[in-house]
Amino acid sequence: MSIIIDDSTKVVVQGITGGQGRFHTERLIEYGTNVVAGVTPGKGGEKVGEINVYDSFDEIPEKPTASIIFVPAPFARDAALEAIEFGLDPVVVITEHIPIHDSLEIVHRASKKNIVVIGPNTPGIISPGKCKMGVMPSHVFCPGTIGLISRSGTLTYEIVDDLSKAGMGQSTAIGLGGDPIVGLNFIDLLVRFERDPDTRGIVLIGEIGGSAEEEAAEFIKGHITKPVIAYIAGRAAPKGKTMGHAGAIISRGTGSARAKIEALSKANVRVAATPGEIPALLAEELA
Amino acid sequence: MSIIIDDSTKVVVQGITGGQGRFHTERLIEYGTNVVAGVTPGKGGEKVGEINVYDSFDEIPEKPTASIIFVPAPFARDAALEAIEFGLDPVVVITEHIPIHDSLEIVHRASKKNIVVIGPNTPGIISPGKCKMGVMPSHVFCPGTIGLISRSGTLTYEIVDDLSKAGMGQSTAIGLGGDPIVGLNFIDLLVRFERDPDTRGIVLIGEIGGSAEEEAAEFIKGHITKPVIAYIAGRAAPKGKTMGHAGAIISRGTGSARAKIEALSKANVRVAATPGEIPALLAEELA
Amino acid sequence: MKLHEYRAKEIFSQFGIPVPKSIVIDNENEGEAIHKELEFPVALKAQVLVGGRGKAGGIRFAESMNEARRIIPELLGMELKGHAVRQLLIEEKADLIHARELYVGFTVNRKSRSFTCILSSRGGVDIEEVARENPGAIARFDIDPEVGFQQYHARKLSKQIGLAGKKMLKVAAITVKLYDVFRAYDGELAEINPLILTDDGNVIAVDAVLNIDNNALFRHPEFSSEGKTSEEFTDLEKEAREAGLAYVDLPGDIGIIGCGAGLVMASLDILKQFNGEPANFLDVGGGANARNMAKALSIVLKKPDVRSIFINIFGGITKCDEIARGIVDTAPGIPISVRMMGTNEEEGKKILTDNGYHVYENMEDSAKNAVEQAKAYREGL
Amino acid sequence: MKLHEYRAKEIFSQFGIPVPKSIVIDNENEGEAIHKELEFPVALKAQVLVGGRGKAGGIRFAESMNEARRIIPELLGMELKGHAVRQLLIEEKADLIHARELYVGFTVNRKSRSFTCILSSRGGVDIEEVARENPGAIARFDIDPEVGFQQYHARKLSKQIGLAGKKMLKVAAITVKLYDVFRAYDGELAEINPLILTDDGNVIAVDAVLNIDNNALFRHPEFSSEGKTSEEFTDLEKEAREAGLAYVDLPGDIGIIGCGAGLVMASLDILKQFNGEPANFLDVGGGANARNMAKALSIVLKKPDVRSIFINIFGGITKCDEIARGIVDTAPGIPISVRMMGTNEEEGKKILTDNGYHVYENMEDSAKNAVEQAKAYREGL
Repeated sequence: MSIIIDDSTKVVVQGITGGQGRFHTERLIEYGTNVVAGVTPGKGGEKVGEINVYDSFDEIPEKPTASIIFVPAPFARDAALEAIEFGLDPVVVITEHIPIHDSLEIVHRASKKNIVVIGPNTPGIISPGKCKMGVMPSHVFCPGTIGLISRSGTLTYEIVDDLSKAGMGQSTAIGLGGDPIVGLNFIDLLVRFERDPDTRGIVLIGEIGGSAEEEAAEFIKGHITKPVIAYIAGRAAPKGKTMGHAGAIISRGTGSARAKIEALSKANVRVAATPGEIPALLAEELA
Repeated sequence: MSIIIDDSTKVVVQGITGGQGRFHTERLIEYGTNVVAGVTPGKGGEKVGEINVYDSFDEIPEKPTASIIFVPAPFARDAALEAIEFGLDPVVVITEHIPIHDSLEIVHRASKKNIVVIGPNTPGIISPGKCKMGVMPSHVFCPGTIGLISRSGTLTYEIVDDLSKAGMGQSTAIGLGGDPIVGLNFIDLLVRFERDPDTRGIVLIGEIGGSAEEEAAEFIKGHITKPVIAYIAGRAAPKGKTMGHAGAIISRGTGSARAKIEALSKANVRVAATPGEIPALLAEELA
Repeated sequence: MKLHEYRAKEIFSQFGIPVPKSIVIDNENEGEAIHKELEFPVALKAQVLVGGRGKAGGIRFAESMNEARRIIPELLGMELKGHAVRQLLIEEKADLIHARELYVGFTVNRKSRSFTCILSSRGGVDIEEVARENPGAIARFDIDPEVGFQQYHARKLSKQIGLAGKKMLKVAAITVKLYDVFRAYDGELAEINPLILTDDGNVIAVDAVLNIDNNALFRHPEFSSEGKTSEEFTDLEKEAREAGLAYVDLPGDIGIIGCGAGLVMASLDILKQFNGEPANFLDVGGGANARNMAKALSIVLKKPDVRSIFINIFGGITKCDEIARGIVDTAPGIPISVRMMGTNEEEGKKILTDNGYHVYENMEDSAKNAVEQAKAYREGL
Repeated sequence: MKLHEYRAKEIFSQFGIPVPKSIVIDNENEGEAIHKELEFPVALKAQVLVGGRGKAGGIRFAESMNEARRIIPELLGMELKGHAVRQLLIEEKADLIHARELYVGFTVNRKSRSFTCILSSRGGVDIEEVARENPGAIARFDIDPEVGFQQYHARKLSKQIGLAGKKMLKVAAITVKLYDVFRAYDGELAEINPLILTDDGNVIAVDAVLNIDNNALFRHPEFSSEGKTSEEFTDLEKEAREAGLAYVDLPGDIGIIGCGAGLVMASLDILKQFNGEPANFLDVGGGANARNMAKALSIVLKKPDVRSIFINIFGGITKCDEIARGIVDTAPGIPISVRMMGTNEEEGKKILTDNGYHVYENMEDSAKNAVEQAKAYREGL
């Protein structure tokens, strides 16, 4: 099993005719993701590879169940709201640089309709061997029993590569997104991994900014029985500076790596000092 | 019995410190309405007669269940939204001249929370002998078994006076409000009167503008078993002119009295030619 | 209140809706600016707030300055359906040969209790006519206030009326901008008819309608002074509005005054039943005092051909004695037929009978009497 | 981006928030306008985008023109926390004796995923300090986007911080106006601290903060040119932003370049573990090519005290050979420690080793090497 997406997921690519959309659609299909259509308003009737492009969802003959969005930031809000109104679930928003007032609206509408939004500014989600809705390099992932939740992209690939090489495949790996406001938090996914019978252990990759890791720590205490290993990036980051991700900023007294590591440690979560330590720590816990 | 309000209704008066609010609060209390408090932001701590004035609902010691609003038009939207968020039901909006974009917001929020809004621009609602939430002259009403739904004020008093004199008291009488957008339509109330065991007959007082009467006619066919007598004001009204009520206008080919009378007649509703005919027609139907 | 086309276009343009290049003039001399500002051919459009302006001769075209010079004085000062033309909007004429004419509008939908967007592939004609004769050419959408009106809604409508590709996107974008105008200005109606869509995908709003909710003028102080005196009303209607009375001019000879819109409408209806012709609708409102009543009478009496007046009062908040005093103070000088009931009925009746007026308790009788009095008066002339 | 106080106040004022009467000057001569425009006493405020401006001497007061003449040249050109003062806002000084100082602010709440309104009865000091030391003085409210932020919400908050009557209404009204600014300008933060509330119920925004979401600048073209070059950034940060690179200046001597924010943060952390001091954070982003890499190197190399560079690439979309080419093309001239894995790893390694660079597969080793090289370089000097 896996969470959120699996081999029954039918994907529509929004913004399929752009450079990113084209490139990654090819990668998704290569991986075996069931891409049923693309949508780019005004380009209905075109094709991207074998995939038909439509102006809007209701014209697609084979109804999609989920959407991945590559639409440029100024138009991403509209694209996401359309997907949400159409009932697609999950909606994976790859787009970076979406205004925060727009993200709030997207996240709010989705929560009203009980729809999962991943991102914005996420590498996406992958259930290895079943379905990929994201931009991650597929070859580092392999099927297995580790659930991975991360606020980062490349750092996740790095860690997944180590895990895979250590023989620890993944049930599902999810990038929450690097923005301050994203659709899912750690807790939403901890719950799902806890319930998923095929997930045996969980890796949580946090970073500075916000308090999602502290909230996760608090939640883990009472609700998560499976082993969790964490890593927090940004111990060396200064205050008040945005570290690449819009959400990675220590501001107004919250968001330091130290506070997150302390909170997790208090919840008996082992926190790796370097990404490279994670496989060994996880192996110990799973042993 | 009665509909919407009865002797268990606890009323708060919003805008109690204004001229209209003061005057009608006194009338309500005279009538026996259980007015538990008044609200005027910024005037908390004052008194109007025996009634304490508060800045907002949560300060009121005896929780009200319903609100009547006399707040001036520019502030009425805020007052109504506050009442709706607080869960008061019904919210009776006496205020005239509320912008239509505001009314739409009020009506929409109320429907999301399943709250009854009566008005705007309504004389209100009265369940004779039990509770009055309105500005109607009380003395013309008397308890009985006729349900009355009207888009008009004074014309209603006229008709009620005739009914009362003819020995036909009222279970509940409601003014929908003279604006184009109001909280209730005829159908909402026909359903309630149909269900109310103590209502034997229904009087429907329509006027030009919109198509609420036509929709009511369509509904009556399949759903209403109790006798309905209708009167439609505005046969002599020209097109495109607002006849006193903002909603009383024949525009874009809809809203003529003739169309309404035809629709009602087709639904086997007897339509009185003059207000004075109503009691006799109703008596025939009830006989 | 209805805005003049040129003002609506100013607003549309501020919101990013393309409109033709134009000037506004209110005298012949200003017309010379066409030279500098515009390219021929130009359209010369009378700025009056009446429908069917084109058919009535209020829109003309000029190929040259000479032609414009001839047309301008013909239009300025002409009467269109009773309204004097005081201003002209002169604008570059859109090329209609390589273009389609569409309709885009937003209105308040009483039935669905929402704002409704209407698009039509048949612009340049009355939308109600299209709705009757070619309903398939129309796409409608009721806006959910929680979701708002988004580009994807507009695109769907744009596609429904047969557009595709960039044209579909362009019309959708303009439609959303019109919605922004509609919301920002408390619109009762915002309309572009026609919206010109050229073969190369450009759009231009050739006409512009924006009706602002009078009740919302407190939010739009720039218009508040005009709200009551807009030229869409007759002089008497304006005077009544300024006095806070609901008044509508009608073509008959029997004046009508009552309290409460429904009751006054019913009074008109009954009068008609007795073959009387109402000269007006006048609602003095609830709680009117002697002064309001006197003002109401004075307005009704301003029409020289009013032969009698039917006054119908059901006193709730309104006090009958106040109404009676207002009548007596005015001493109308033509026959008055009063029906009066309710609060302070006895005092009111006394004041009137003491001054020689008869008072009815039944509105049918009073209406009948007003009709007879008017007839008698007419015949006596 | 952070707006200067005077620009934030211009916007606040347009939305109906009262601000002190003021002038803005950027040279001494313009100061003479105080005479004509303002009444003494005045406040003279350095327009720099740093916190704690008052404590750092950036705000002065003058009782007379002579005093102002003395202060202006002292302020203009001074350095405040590394930022040169180029403009002064001179405004009439509010009377604080007969007034209270409040705090009103709106911010994006990551935890509740909503906008949050904060009011405090303790204005004029840092709100985080109040939150720590006197949480009872603060009222907070998370806004439900469906309901919006209404007057009644603001009244409740206003009451919670101890206001009543007209003062409660006045502060509520200003709070709603600040929300309108916050929404209209895609605010990350909108703040009035202090909001002066006088005994007779008037309010004045004595300070004004408005931070606009950089990602929303396409909706606010009037600021878009400044978004990348705002003085809140160092010169190198500005240069990197213009090149589309995420760069942060740090005080150390080892340059860091990586792809992906998380990986670069981890690289900094590992470097620190080995007692290295990062000179910067630089994320070249996913899919960087040789040119992006060369640009990144050139920025890092601009700092004269950089002793070595740690490059950490995990190639997903990014191709290792492109990165390698960027390094070789630049030929940095100081020690480079490269760790490289993933897409086109072999080609990349070959290019680097052919040019005499060593390539690590493990980031710990590479970081350690960078620290050692920097140390050796320092000691060699």
